[in-house]
Amino acid sequence: MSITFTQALRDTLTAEMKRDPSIFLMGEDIGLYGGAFGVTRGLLETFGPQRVRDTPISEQALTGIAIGAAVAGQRPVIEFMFMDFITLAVDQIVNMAAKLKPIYGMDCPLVIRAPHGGGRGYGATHSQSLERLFMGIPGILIAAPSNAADASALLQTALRGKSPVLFLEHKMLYPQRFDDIDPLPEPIPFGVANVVRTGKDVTLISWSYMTQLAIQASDQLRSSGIEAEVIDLLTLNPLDMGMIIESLKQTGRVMIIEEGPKTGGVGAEIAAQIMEQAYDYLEKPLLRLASPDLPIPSAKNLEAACIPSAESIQKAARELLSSNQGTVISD
Amino acid sequence: MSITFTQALRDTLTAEMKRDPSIFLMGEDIGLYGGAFGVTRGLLETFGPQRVRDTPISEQALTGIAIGAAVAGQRPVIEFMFMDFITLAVDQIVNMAAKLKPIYGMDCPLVIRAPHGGGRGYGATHSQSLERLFMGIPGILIAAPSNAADASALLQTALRGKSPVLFLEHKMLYPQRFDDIDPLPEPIPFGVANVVRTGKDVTLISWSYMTQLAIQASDQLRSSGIEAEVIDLLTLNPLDMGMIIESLKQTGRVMIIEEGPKTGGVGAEIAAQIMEQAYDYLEKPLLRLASPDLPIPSAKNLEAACIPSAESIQKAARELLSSNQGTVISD
Amino acid sequence: MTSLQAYDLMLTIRLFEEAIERLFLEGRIVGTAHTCIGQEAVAVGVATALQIQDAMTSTHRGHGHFIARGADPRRVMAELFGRETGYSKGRGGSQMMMDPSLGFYGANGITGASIPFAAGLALDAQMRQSNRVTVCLFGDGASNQGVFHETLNIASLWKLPILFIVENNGYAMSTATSRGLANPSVADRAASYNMPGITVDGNDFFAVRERVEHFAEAARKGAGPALIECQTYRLSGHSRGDPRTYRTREEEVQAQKEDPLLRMETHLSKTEAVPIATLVAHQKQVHAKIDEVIRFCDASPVPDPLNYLAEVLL
Amino acid sequence: MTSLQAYDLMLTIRLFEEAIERLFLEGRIVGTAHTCIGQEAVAVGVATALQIQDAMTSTHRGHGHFIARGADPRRVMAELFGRETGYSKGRGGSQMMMDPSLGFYGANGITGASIPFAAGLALDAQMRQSNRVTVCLFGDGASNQGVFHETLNIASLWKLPILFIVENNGYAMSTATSRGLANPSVADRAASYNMPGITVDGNDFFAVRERVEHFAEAARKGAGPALIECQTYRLSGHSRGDPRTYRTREEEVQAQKEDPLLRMETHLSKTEAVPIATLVAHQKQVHAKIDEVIRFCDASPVPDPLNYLAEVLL
Ligand SMILES: Cc1ncc(C[n+]2csc(CCOP(=O)(O)OP(=O)(O)O)c2C)c(N)n1
Ligand SMILES: Cc1ncc(C[n+]2csc(CCOP(=O)(O)OP(=O)(O)O)c2C)c(N)n1
Ligand SMILES: [Mg+2]
Ligand SMILES: [Mg+2]
Repeated sequence: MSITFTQALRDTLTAEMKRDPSIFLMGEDIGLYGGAFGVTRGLLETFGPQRVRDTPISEQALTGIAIGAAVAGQRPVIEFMFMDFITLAVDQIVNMAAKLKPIYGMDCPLVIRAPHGGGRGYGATHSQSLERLFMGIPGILIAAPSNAADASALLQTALRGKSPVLFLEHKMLYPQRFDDIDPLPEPIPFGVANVVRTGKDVTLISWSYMTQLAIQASDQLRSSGIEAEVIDLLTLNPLDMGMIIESLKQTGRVMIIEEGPKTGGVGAEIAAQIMEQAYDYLEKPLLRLASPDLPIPSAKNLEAACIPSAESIQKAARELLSSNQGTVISD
Repeated sequence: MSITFTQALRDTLTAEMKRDPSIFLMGEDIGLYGGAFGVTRGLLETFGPQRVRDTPISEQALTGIAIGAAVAGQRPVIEFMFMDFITLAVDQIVNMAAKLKPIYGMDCPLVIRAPHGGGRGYGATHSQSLERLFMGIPGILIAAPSNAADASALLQTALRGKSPVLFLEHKMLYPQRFDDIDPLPEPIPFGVANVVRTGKDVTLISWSYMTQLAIQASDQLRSSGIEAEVIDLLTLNPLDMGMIIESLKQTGRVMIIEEGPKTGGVGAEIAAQIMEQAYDYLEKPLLRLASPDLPIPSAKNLEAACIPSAESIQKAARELLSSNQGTVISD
Repeated sequence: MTSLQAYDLMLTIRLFEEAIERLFLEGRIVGTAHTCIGQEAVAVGVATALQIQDAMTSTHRGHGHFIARGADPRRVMAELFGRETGYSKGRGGSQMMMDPSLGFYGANGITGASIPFAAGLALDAQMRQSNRVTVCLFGDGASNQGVFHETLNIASLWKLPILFIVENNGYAMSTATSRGLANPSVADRAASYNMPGITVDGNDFFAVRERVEHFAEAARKGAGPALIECQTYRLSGHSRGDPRTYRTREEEVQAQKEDPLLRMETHLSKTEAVPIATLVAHQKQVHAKIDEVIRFCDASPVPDPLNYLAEVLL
Repeated sequence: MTSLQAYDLMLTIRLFEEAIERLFLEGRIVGTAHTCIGQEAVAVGVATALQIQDAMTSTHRGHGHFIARGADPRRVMAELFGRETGYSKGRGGSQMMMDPSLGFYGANGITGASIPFAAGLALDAQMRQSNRVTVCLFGDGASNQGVFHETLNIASLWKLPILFIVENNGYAMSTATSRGLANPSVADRAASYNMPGITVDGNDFFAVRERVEHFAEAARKGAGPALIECQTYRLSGHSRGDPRTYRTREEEVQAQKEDPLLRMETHLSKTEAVPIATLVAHQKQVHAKIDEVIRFCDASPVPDPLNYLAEVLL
């Protein structure tokens, strides 16, 4: 079966909403309009306005309302039209959702859908990958699938858990078709990464759309005899450090590919943990390939110059393999 | 001369406001009340309500208003009563202030004062150290002084610059007295760290109040013959990696002390850069000592069990020095 | 609930809060707390207007709300003492307590942040078609937060069974309501959201209870939300150590005359002809209860940090 | 400004926006853009009511505002083309342009985020005691953001010289105003902030200009802010590719009849007795100008990424 990322999300929401009447959706223009990226198209017709709720443009309140409903036993799924707008709801997520369990002992089964990433020329406030904002906030799980099957499986897990989950959906993935996938795969536990390409020369670590590029780069590198293992993290919190270290033991070299700016990103945390836990296996300093420390510009050529590509990944991997010592990549 | 941290900030604001009529203050209860921590006490009398502006409890708007005024040529200084409330203004900081220069070419000379940190039993939403939220947002400078003199010098620099500056003020520092300091030291450039204790055995890296604890730990360690160098970062963006690496070349061991939760903190970025730039000098895996991945609880003993202390720093440093290889510290 | 029972509750809150001020001075509790001295009629008037299944959210100034809603004062105080027996096992402190079994959903220390949370509880109730009404308490200052605006609009659009109850106590910290709100009537703001907005004498227990009962009944029948402004006065400082230089002593003396407890006592003796001796007996009982509260706290164990650390979050 | 000049501006905006829709279809521009077809009378009415020193903030639907305020349409379009000659050198795109030398401070793509920014400009003007009034444009949807509430309250408290001008075009994306606002009158919200709130026919250039002039004059004299709701209609889709299934064709046809350009043409020929030939000549000129805009863009260089990367921020 061939299916788009969008369709996989929609099918999963549909099946889960049928299974569990406590699941409902909230967001801007998700009903009549079907969402800016069409993920919820048709769901209003299927489930009615009680369970597919258009909200005014009020990101802070809609997040807080969802948190309250979640504590009361519902399972809200909220959509930020673009992840950039989650900045408006940071208070509710950091100071309310993340504090409920440890302080009050309350579960908060909330799924926060966040279309992220560049590549479409939408400009500096519609292209960001802001998972970094929540990586340092204990209590917020983060899923970042790179393909339709994983998206479906992780979304199911999120919808059956007890914690707030930030669910990243990359805008470049939405229209992508994925072949031969199970229409509704089994849920998979958070914290288990996938080796999506095996290889002995270098480990490429990535998540969400960047994994697609890492796979492309790995396939291209293979033609020059370089075997790049690709680890798709699937979730960022929890992080599957075990799998990273296993791979690293084989390859001795690691490169983290992140779409956001390099400084202060998720890659920093991965790097730090590698340093702490697998220092002895590193043959070379690790390398973070990321966007430069700048906003994502809108002009196509400027945007392309900022965001990592299969080519820039390849190039960086080659440099990492050829260099004899510590090298600083200037993006 | 002996002076408290609070007084140093107040004197600096006073002197700078006298020097530059475009500097003005905005915040909740900063006028009549003098601010929750008393930093602006008396300034309303000196400068009047045009330049010392009480605002309603509207963090998002007050930040946005300050940004607009800054772009128009004023130099606003805003106070968040507690840094925890900056979560309400993340949108304005991330999507407006940080984008002005690279996208529009506009300067935004805004100083954001943020009382942070625990130790006073104020609980999970009044004790956080949230500099991590902005470490990954290019365009926001971050200052985090550990003593009165540096606070004054850095605040002056911030007030003469062109960029938005997040200015951390630790609540435990406010009442501390600092002796023999210049009442109004010269401004110092951002991005230059200080070696506040020299030592050859291990490098302790920290900022804000944690530096005080690192110094205490270093002094205590010295009595057992361990020489711990202490680097006080002063600013987190820019980061003085040069000084860190210089030190590391001597000591070969490094420990980063951070008050916030370990995962996704500023320490991760420092660790990653050390890995990238100074891998060859590390004799041991670096160690991050931080709070556990939990909110800061209010009970005195629980809070103390979470936040690093001089004792826990000492202990971790000893472990780092004695261990033979990669060790994972479970806080 | 009889008037005398309401009086007991109000007095319990008053003495509880006064004990807190004393305990801070004595250094027996640390951290921070905001007492609601002078606002007891709102807490008790609102709470006693509710039904058992109803929900309440609160504020940083929330001990009174919680006690009025049925909390064990010993466990509220134990939370301030940082003891294992506290409602949040010492993790939350004064501003962070919750007990859903009492329909009490607390606050979180961020002014205004509980407003959408309360609407979420109301949405849940509406979706379940339960009979629950949620009351959302907050201050005049909180009504300047953007999330107030966003939430009231949505609550009205969705006709949620919720009452937004403002305790207008004249101040947000040092900021007089007239310095914080361009139009100092919070109730006036209801018009923007097409919901009823009324004011009530917040020092009059009976008036508060009657108005809340009325709008709760309407909300239960599907009329949607209302905004109720309870006009009261914070007789205490904002939090400990507040020098209250932002208001005059005359103003405070004037406000003392409207003390809701005095008014309740007057009502009891004048209107209900309760003998003074009965009032005194009740006062003694409540005093003894507060003494017991403090003994309970002293005797309670401190939490074991390892239990907390064991919860390290994924 | 003469009516005919205003007409030229409105027509420039109309043809500019139509060109954008075409260019998207042809794949000659990418990314996103929101056109203001049907709302030209607001843009031009507001802009022509201002004085040279005044300031304007805008929205994601801002090309019209910017052009009305005096932008070079070639450089606006070049920004959509992603060219070096664009107002933001191709970095900003449709939603992110600014030119303070024209008193135009743009938007940033976050609905509502420019509202406090505008108040900051007004605060600056007030502190300088300059003669500047700031107009802050935003949509009906944006008025549901919390920051709207916060900002209007502060602006009124501080009597800032600012006009909050809502373009109520009936929709926020697919959400009809009556589905987004519990009380669908945005102007009614002014009462919460103790400022005048009025509505005006936003398709009537003269009415818009007159009302804005009036309140700008008052603000200049220290009367403080006002909220002006311009009632208009977005004839185009929300952004490219909008199927507009959320409204009926009849409604759109009805709205076409109120097209502000038609009304302006009628006014010119009926009331001002401008000959048809003159109108046609003007139309030709504007068409030629838009052709030139596109030629300019085609001929403009793309930005050199190295220039951008060289700005890597501390
Ligand atoms: C977001 C946020 N801003 C500021 C504060 C600090 N603060 C705590 S209570 C308070 C005043 C609240 O006023 P009001 O809502 O009227 O309640 P009251 O204290 O009068 O009961 C302030 C400013 C806070 N806790 N949260
Ligand atoms: C914070 C935020 N939320 C959502 C969006 C997506 N969005 C862009 S325009 C728009 C509708 C805005 O409606 P309105 O303010 O009425 O302006 P109009 O589009 O009608 O001109 C939405 C939802 C956004 N850009 N920013
Ligand atoms: Mg108050
Ligand atoms: Mg609109």
